[in-house]
Amino acid sequence: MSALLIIIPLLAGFLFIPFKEKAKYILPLVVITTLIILLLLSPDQTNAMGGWKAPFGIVLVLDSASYYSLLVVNIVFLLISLMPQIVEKGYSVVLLILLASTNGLVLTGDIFNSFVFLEITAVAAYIIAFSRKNPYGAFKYLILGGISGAFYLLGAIYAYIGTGSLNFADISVNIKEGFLPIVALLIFIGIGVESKIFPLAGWVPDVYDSGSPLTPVILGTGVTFTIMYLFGRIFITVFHGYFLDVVFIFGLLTIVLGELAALRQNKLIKALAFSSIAQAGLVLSTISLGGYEAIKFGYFHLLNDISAKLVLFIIAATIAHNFTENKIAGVSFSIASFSLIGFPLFAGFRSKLLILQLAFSKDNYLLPAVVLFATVIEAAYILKWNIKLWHSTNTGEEKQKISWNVNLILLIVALLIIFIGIFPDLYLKMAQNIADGLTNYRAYVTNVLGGM
Amino acid sequence: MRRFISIVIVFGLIMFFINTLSLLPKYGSVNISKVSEAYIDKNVNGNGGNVKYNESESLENGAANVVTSIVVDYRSFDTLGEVTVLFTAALGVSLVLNGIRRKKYGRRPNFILRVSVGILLPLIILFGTYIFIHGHLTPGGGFPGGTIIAAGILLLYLSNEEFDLSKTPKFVEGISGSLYIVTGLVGLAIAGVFLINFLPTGIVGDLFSAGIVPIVYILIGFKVGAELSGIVADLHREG
Amino acid sequence: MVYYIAFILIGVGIYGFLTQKNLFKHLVSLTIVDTAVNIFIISLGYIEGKEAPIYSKYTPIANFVDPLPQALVLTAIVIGVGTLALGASLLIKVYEKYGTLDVEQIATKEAEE
Amino acid sequence: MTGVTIFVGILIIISAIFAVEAKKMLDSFIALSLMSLLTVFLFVIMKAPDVAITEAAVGAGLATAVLVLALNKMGGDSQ
Repeated sequence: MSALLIIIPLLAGFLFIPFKEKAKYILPLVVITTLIILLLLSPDQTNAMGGWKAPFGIVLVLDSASYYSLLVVNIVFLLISLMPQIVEKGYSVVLLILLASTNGLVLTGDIFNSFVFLEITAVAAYIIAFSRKNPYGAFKYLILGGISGAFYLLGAIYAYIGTGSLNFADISVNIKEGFLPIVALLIFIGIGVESKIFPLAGWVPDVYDSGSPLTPVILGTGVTFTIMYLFGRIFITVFHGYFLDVVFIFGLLTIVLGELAALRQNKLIKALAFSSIAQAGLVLSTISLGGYEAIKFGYFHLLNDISAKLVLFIIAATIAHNFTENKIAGVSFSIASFSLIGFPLFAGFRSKLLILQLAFSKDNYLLPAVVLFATVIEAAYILKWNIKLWHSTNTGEEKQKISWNVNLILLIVALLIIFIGIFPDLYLKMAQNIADGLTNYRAYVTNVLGGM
Repeated sequence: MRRFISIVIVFGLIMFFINTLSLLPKYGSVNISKVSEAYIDKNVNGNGGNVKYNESESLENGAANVVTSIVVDYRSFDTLGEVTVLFTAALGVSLVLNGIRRKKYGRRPNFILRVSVGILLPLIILFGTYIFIHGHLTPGGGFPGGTIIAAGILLLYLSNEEFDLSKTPKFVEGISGSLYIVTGLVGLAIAGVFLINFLPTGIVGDLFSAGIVPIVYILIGFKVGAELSGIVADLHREG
Repeated sequence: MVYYIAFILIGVGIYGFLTQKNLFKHLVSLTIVDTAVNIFIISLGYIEGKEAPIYSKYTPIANFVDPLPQALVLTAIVIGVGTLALGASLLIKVYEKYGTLDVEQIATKEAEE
Repeated sequence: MTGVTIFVGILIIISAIFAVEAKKMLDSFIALSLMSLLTVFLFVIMKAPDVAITEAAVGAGLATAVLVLALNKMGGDSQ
């Protein structure tokens, strides 16, 4: 039944294509429907598409990891669909397709199928990147995404040659010796563009600065989370943590370079885009520390990051002129930005503290050093922007008003950030479930392939 | 300098791939994987094997073209995704090019072109239709068939400056895409499995065989044709 | 053999992407890389002396090359053309906005803004 | 058959290099189309008729048409 999570948005998208302007009314309904279906489903089930069993056909795997990831992604989509103001005209259909493809990417248990969903996600992302007349950024993204997609496909085909099938579980059990490094490297390049890792993240600031709030919000939260889940699924469940040492180095480089670049920006949204790159690096390098705890804390930090980014990007793209007229939005912005730095009492503090403790307990001093360095730089530019925006007297010519529903949602997310800062259990529980699902290799394989 | 660095990078890349050759089977002597073996013998559910043209009956999948049986049945879900990629791309083209007005050509289309399109177009459409109806028997299928039809539409655009499809492609692709999903959902309703092949599969090699495979391929043909025609139409506006 | 052709083609595509300044050439390079990957995948299914995977009068019983790579490539080709069309339409908009497709000229125009 | 394969392969690589390096865009597209057509030939040699027919229709036909239409919209090869 988990196929319905993909089918329903897809069907709605197909049906509403001749009247794409009207699709904005259906979007919230569809997202609520998928959420209800998701809540009715129980984790730990596999569905074989077309009735062809595991290594032969495509299976959709719903375990605790994919279940909670779906929950996160669908809630993000729900929040966005409840703010129709930020969705450009005609883009609701794209969001429906994107919802279907992110759900598919989370659910799929087949490497070629994940390539297909990755391409749908990418094509939808290119269109969203274009949103408000930003063709150059979108084109750059398209070329990089296309080439990395080719590498992903190459990785998939090497896995096929090395295993004789395309199924994740089958690959994790049966891959022949010598193939693993090649497949891992190719797949890493393949999702490097979307996961915003260092040499391949050059598109991010250009794309996020499209002028439309939709672009950074959806790409920086929902899509980022999905890609990070896919990373975990492939590198932890399928490759059993192989190759993570290399990812760790690239993650550290990403943090340092991202933060340094963010400091130099004189446009808020670009600074946030670089910060988003750096946070992705932090999540990846934390996950790459290896072990159950590291994965848990990595996803915990990712959850904190996307909550903060949801607020920050919307505000930065709509009313980044001054806060004195939009006090509620301003307060939400400040809360989210403090969480980003890792100020005590805010959610980001919890996750950074846990990551530091974990790194010290593993005698790893490189990550703490980089994290502390990054935090100092982050604090510098975040505080600079906060002061600038609260004290700006320049009212500007374009006075954009923020409507009440956007304000309400921003405030709710901001309050959630404070709540998590005090009682982190809600997010930690989710992250724990995701880590459980990802690290439980044996259960995954038996789930998919049946008793082995 | 840039050129030199690029050559070094490219050389490194090629060397990397050549290094992987020691792992790959020698060209021309690949072993058929266990998955493909099952696909060829139509033996995934364990009641096939030794398929014979024009004889074997009621197999789990009745398409004579094994590639088609994979694309439209065994890995049909991929194909749904693939159609969606094209759908999204067509939608993207229309969103991106939105607002460009259609300009007329400076000169009238060539006489020879106009006359020959009148003769060729029915043949092209017929050929495209043939290709996707016989997709489960001969090479071809929904994708090339749809593309050929789109090529015919392109010719129409080139030969007739008044011609405009306006919203027709959107309706066709919306309806055929939905029908594809509905076909899957019927399977879900009947057997509890999405996209299951719920029709009798017949004798391998018959036109009426392979269950839902030809139906789905025809839908794909219409959808792909409509999507590509939509892309061509959007790109052609203004001229 | 065909492996080498595919690898060199990937190289040519990446080279074009790295050196060329015209954005159209980037799209061309992307297409070349896609084609190269397709050739590579098909060559991994080829078996000498075997036939195309279709049951017919000429091959009534199975004596086939590996059909799965072919099915995958079918998907990949269509995805490739979708991306290409979207890229081409984005390029039209780039040209409309900047009046050029040269990477460096666009960069200077971006900086002026 | 190997001789033919190598010959076609070399032609493919040459047309790819030409497509990348050509000064005029239209030449580049034609070289790209030629590369696709030669690839079709290679697919036929490798017993993949389904892929060949798709590549011929999509890669060599429609992709080129899309590129040329886009080029036309920018006023031909003037840049």
